Amino acid sequence: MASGTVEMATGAPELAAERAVTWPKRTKARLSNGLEVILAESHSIPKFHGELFFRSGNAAVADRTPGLAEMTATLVRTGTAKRVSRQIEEELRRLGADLSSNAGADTSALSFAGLSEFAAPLLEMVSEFAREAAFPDAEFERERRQKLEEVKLERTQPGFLASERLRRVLFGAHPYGQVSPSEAQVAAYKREDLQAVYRESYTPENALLLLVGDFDSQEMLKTGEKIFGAWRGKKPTAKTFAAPPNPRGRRVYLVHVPGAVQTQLLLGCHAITRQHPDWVRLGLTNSLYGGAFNSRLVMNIREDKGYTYSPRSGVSALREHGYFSVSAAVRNDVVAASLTEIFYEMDKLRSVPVSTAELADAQNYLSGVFSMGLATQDGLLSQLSTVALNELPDDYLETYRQRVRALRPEDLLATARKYLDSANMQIVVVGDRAQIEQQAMLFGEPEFYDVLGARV
Amino acid sequence: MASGTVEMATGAPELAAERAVTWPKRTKARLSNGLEVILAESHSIPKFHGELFFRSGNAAVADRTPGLAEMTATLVRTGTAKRVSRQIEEELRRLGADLSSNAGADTSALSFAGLSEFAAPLLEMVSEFAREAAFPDAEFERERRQKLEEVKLERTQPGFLASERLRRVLFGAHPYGQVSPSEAQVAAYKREDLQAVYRESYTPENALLLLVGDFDSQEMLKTGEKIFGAWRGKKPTAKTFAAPPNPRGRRVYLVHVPGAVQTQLLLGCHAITRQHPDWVRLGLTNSLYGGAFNSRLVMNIREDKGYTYSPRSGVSALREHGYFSVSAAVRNDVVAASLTEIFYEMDKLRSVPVSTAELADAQNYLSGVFSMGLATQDGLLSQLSTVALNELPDDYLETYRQRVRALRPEDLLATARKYLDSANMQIVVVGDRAQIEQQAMLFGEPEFYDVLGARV
Amino acid sequence: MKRLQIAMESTTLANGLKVVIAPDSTAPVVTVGVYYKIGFRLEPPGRSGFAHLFEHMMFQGSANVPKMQHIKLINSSGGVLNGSTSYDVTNYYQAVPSNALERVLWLEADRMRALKVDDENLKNQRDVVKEEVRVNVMNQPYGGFPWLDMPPVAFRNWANAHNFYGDFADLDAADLTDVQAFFNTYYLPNNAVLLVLGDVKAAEGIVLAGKYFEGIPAGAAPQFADPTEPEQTEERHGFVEEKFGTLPAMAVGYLMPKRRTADWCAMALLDQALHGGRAGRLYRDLVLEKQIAVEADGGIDDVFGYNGPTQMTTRILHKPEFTNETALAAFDLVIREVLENGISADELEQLKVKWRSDYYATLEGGRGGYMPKYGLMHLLACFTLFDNEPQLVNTILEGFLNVTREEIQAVGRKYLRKEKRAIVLRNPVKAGSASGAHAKETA
Amino acid sequence: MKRLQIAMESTTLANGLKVVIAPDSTAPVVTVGVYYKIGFRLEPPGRSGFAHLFEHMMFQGSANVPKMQHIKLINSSGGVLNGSTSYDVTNYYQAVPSNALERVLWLEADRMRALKVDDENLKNQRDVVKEEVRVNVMNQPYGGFPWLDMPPVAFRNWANAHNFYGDFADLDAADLTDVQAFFNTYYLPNNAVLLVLGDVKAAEGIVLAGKYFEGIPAGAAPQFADPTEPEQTEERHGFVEEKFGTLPAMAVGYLMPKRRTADWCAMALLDQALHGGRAGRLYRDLVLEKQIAVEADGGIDDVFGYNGPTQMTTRILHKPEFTNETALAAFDLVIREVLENGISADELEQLKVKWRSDYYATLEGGRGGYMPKYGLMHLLACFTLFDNEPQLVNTILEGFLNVTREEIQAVGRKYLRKEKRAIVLRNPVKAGSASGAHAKETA
Repeated sequence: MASGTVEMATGAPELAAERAVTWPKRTKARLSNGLEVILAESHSIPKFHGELFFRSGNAAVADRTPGLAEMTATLVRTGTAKRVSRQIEEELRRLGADLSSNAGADTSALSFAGLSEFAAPLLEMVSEFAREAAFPDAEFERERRQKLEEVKLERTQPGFLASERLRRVLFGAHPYGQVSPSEAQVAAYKREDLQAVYRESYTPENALLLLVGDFDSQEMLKTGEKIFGAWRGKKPTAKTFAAPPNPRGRRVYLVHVPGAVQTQLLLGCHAITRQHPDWVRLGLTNSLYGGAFNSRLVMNIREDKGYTYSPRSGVSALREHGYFSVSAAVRNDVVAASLTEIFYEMDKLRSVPVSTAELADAQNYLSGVFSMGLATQDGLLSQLSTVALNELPDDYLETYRQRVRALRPEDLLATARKYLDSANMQIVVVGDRAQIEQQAMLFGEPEFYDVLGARV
Repeated sequence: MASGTVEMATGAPELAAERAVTWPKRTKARLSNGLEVILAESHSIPKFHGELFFRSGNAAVADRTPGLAEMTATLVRTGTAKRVSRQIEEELRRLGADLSSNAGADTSALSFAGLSEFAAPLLEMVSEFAREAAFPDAEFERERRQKLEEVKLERTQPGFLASERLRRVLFGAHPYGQVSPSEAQVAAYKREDLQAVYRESYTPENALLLLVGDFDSQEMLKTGEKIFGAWRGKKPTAKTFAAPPNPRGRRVYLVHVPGAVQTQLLLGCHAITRQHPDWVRLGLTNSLYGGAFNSRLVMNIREDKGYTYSPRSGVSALREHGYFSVSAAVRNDVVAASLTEIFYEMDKLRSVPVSTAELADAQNYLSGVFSMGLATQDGLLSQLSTVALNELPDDYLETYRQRVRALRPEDLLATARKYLDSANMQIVVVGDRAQIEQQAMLFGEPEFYDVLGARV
Repeated sequence: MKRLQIAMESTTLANGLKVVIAPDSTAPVVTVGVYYKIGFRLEPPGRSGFAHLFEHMMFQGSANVPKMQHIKLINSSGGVLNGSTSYDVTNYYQAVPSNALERVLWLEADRMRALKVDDENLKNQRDVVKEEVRVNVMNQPYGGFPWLDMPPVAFRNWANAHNFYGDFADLDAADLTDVQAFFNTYYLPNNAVLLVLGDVKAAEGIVLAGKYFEGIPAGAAPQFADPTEPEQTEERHGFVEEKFGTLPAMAVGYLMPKRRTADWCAMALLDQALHGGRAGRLYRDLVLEKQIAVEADGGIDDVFGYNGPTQMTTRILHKPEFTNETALAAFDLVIREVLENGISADELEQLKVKWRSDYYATLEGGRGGYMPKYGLMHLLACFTLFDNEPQLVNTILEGFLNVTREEIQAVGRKYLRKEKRAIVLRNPVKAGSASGAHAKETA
Repeated sequence: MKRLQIAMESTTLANGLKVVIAPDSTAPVVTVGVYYKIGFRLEPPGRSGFAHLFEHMMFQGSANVPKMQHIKLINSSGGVLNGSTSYDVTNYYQAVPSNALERVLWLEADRMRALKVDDENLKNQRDVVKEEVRVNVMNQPYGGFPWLDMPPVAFRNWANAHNFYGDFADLDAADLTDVQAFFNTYYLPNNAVLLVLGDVKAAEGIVLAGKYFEGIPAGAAPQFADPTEPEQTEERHGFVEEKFGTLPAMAVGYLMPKRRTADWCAMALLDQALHGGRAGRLYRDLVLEKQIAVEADGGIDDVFGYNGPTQMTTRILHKPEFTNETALAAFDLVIREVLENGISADELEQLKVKWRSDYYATLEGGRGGYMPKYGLMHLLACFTLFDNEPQLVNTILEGFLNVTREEIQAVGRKYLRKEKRAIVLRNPVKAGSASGAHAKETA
């Protein structure tokens, strides 16, 4: 039995008065072609960061095949009507730019950063990728083969295997249920399918351009209109999907990795989207539970017991659904011990109101790290994109700290009871079956899978 | 987070060498009429203690009505062919004797103690109760009315309401499922039914006489033969019962006591009988969990958190079945908190092998208190009756300590996993519904009952 | 008639600590107790329940024994332990395999020398005590009846009349200063007795007592408040609401003679005549014969161990179809019968045999068999603290066995008088009436 | 061309602690770092992994800050923190709202003054570090490749060649004596630099640094072991088994010139020509054009922050249908092309623009945006500890922007030679072959 006392530091200086946090003004505009643009100035370095989002990702085209939007995004920067791949890459370097293109479940995006002095030519290139991608045959073929190797490789990573399984368990046949295509699915990709996705999704009405950096917003808005203004295209029709399963009761899903010298734990249950009114309180609850270094779970299974290096909990919000999850890579012989503590900390948050002191600490933490988004261009870009993509209120950034600080212990108790759904957590365990099966079975009826994702 | 360190006492003397524990020789005999007799000498005081057991209790006659054996036992000392009630009570006092008669689920018993100098006349009286009880009409009627008041009164005791509910949940329609008759059942008791029970059960072939105290065993055996030898009677036919339910998953049974200022928790699951080979290891596991003052549960929810005065766990062994249970009377606002800790300590014992130091402490405890049975006549009687009634090996007392000490951490881990069945614990909660319902529901689907035992 | 003779040796250390060793090698078990001459009768005014709360604190840590370690060291030696608070003494005791004797002595000496507790321990045990009160009193039918309900009705001196478990407000008000002051005042070697019983040699016990305890400094002899009651001149009445139970309940308490006065032995036997189980007159009359009552029991609480105003108390739960008045009238008839006719020679003989038999049982066990020699320990402790004469344990029986019928009738007439008694009714709450049960006197 | 100029002030306290303040009030956030000039290159022989394990211990308690409290005090101030160990320095850093500045300085000073850790902490963090190694190396495909696999093949001096994460046996052997000795030797104010960046006034930062740190006594200047390597005269080879991954992997490392030598800037740009993303020659050739490899990356690790023998290392995962020899031949062709033909003026111009752009990004952020000014902190720290010239952060860019095509070709010819390189192959375990992966050199 641990005694209930915690030693406190003696003599630590109190905090000084807080400096006000002032988020920069945002300039929001809609170009003549329907393209939504949001700009914010940040002059810390002579650079700028931007993203061109399309509000369609892999989910929107999952009825064709998984990962299609991602493959489309991969190809977009490999050739345009004006340039071949090598020219593109050299030109980007010439502008001091970084650019990547990818797609998640709900969006596709071109992300870029470069020197302010070359803002216009970089935006020209972004526009070229968005409007004139050529999908060269050879590039498609190479990227398809490359992808084949990647989907093989990811099956050797415990973290991938765990999240693949959890997503399947939580979302079943819903597009969110498959995080990555199979080899066979990749092998069957067709260039024409990518082009179709490109035509449908990469349109100004479906897009959002975010720019943050060392520029004058009004000038930049003019540049944007000049570069993107003539682009045309409709919003694609929205898809709807059947509701995902909501598994009841704890179950264990053991993914057998022969010879694993550690076990990856990943537990999860359904939660909420970013738009849900409970989002902030769930965020605070999560940061108390396992979302911060100083959180209970980390202090327990890392600092107190040394079971793991990297325990963590989080709330993952997709556009239509969200889920709460807990992860830790633990020593093989403490799988059961770790799960016990993971559930205990959950149950305790559901049972005992947090003290006002602990609550204040967590509120400080959450509002402090939130405001750190101010300090860098890409931090700010990330905050702005969260607000814009999730259609959060305009004053979201400005009011966030206040909303965090308004929460009371009873709010957190109610939130933990609602979302840290201890009795219905789905438990994914990735490791060497012989070493961990007995332990894992203590927490629920087990199902077994191989690294290919097949039930065995 | 409590830090993991426990402060230790500094300077406490080590234990000296153990003195050998020598259990007294037992004299076992079977009288000519089949009565089994076990004698042990103990000369600490000029008294003796005895029990006359019958291997039939309420369960054996539960098909007639609940509590019938208990009512029979109550009547047995109220009148015989030779004496009326007042004579009996005065005669017992004249012999310096205490005597009680009662019946549990599996046995009926006359328990007695008195001065050695009056051993023979006390045994004569015991024999008279066993052979010549008269069941006087007026006595029957008074005891029936008395019992009616008792069964009403017990429904005002949280502890009774909790155990009544748990037994029903664990044993259903099996005779073990009803711990006490209803008012209507008591009202319907008939004198003839008691007499029938008496005729069937109170026979020498069904009986066991245990005597411990300040006497000479050979002399006492002769006295016994003289007093009991002429008694005749067959063993009753054994009954069999359908297997009880084995409820899966946690469920909550809330017994609503309006105005209760505290909540009685009682959790349980099926376990084993005394004859089961796992008995000793389960006993040790239990003493680590919540069966000793120094146990984890007591240190946690009493000494560390102050939720309760009297937390306790135990293994209850009936003849055909056994169950493990955990109880605590807790503050209304820490019902959920207490259940969280109760399950946590259970899960931890199921997940993490105990340290050898903690194991050694628990082994010392269990073998130490076991041997304390040597120090008093009634302690010794209780040990002997456990061995005899459960038909344990003759060397059970002598080998017990050694079997306790042979256990290893892995034995306890396996035992906890097998019997501290966290995921299938049935949770009885007795208290004021409005104050505790939300908390209780966190631990399972609830059913609600009133103090009469009716589902509401 | 076989008579039990307890071997013992006793001494007083230089610091005033009395020591009693009672060797008996029947089993390899030793019982160790420390009694302090302070009980809840004399806890500080405004601190009802403090003596008992303090008893809990004695397990919360001392100079070399952090919280939880006393319990751990005893349990892990194969032993059991507890403590209890009564009117005039507080005790701490453990029964262990005899190879742990020195460890136990060290533990008891460590906490006699110095407590080491903090606010968190105090808050924690305050919470534990509140749950103890709830489980034993507030959430139980007839909880605390009559031992908590009777004193405020029967007595006028706060020492005797207050709530011994403690009002929650008083418990909350107790702070570490109170704890330390109480310890400094009463927890002194010169206000205590150490008892070692069982598997120990007498000489060895004395030596070990010296080894572990003689370094503890004596303190100023405690000044005890005067618990004397003003003369009672009228029957006193109190009413308490019963929140859970459905039967009307009644308690009748008569003031007892002082302990070890001439009347004391006779009252003890008279108590047995009245309350001695199913053969006792009250049970026989009220339960078995008239069938008014469902329960009728009680008597003198801790007849050897009280040291201030005390009652012989009868507790009756009767059937709802009878009024309190009817039940009381039946009770009064039983008392009147004794006062008018005394008891027969035969009844007295029975009582004496039973008294002797019970006395032996007390010496051997007590506390349900898990704590061997608890009864002997208690008697030796009280005879030492109150009488400075532990040998009384071997001689005191005589006084009871010599009581005559006449003496019994005489003490009955002297003590069982209405103006020397108090009556508390605890009737079930009627539907619709307000709850909130507190003993109050009305006359 | 807009140029970024970092404002800063620096000083050295009487105890030898260097202090650099870089004010910038863009956001109300301040980043505080302490760098100690000791990395895993110079950890004690027989204690592989100790520098990193020690880094963990610095969070386990100091004189006034019990275990867990450093983390708690930073998080509850609204800040984040971490520490890291590299070849030649170990750093501790936190970014907090600027109202927590004094608290952070107090915390850093407290642990610079005195550690207060115990065996339990050490055991605990040893367990945590083992899980760190498992999650990052032992249970990951290509875990630790090539940064842990290359040194034992490439180097001969234990300082450069050992397992920096630590053999588990060495971790287990480390005890509190080692911890204290390491602390006493290297964790001295005169072997460290304190950096405060962001929302602080320069003068205020200097004053606060003095307030919290000047009382910490200096120690004897640490004696650093000599990490010099004997002259490498032949290509070196190593083989490691890959337990999980399915692709053959290869790493090629070339010995680098010393930092801040004439060749250094040119090598850095040549590194970018080879490894600079999708435009880099190796990726373009091996992945995009020949399509032999699935991954081809690498380069000079921490080009501003190394202080001993270091390589430029290429990491290649190639398709199983190609042999290691084929992959290596393709690699060699890319190298030969540069050595033979140099790079074009246009390519050099691209490289310089990109270098400048990257440098600005480094100054602003680093560590994924959750730790503002990490990059600036790191540069200032290295320029202070190795060069005693923090202002280099504003001038060092010039050297890179002045590199010529000729210099690039020349350093290529000088350093990218087979006898100055080491190659490690990490091929998937064949079915039936024994497991147990350790880097061993065969030639």
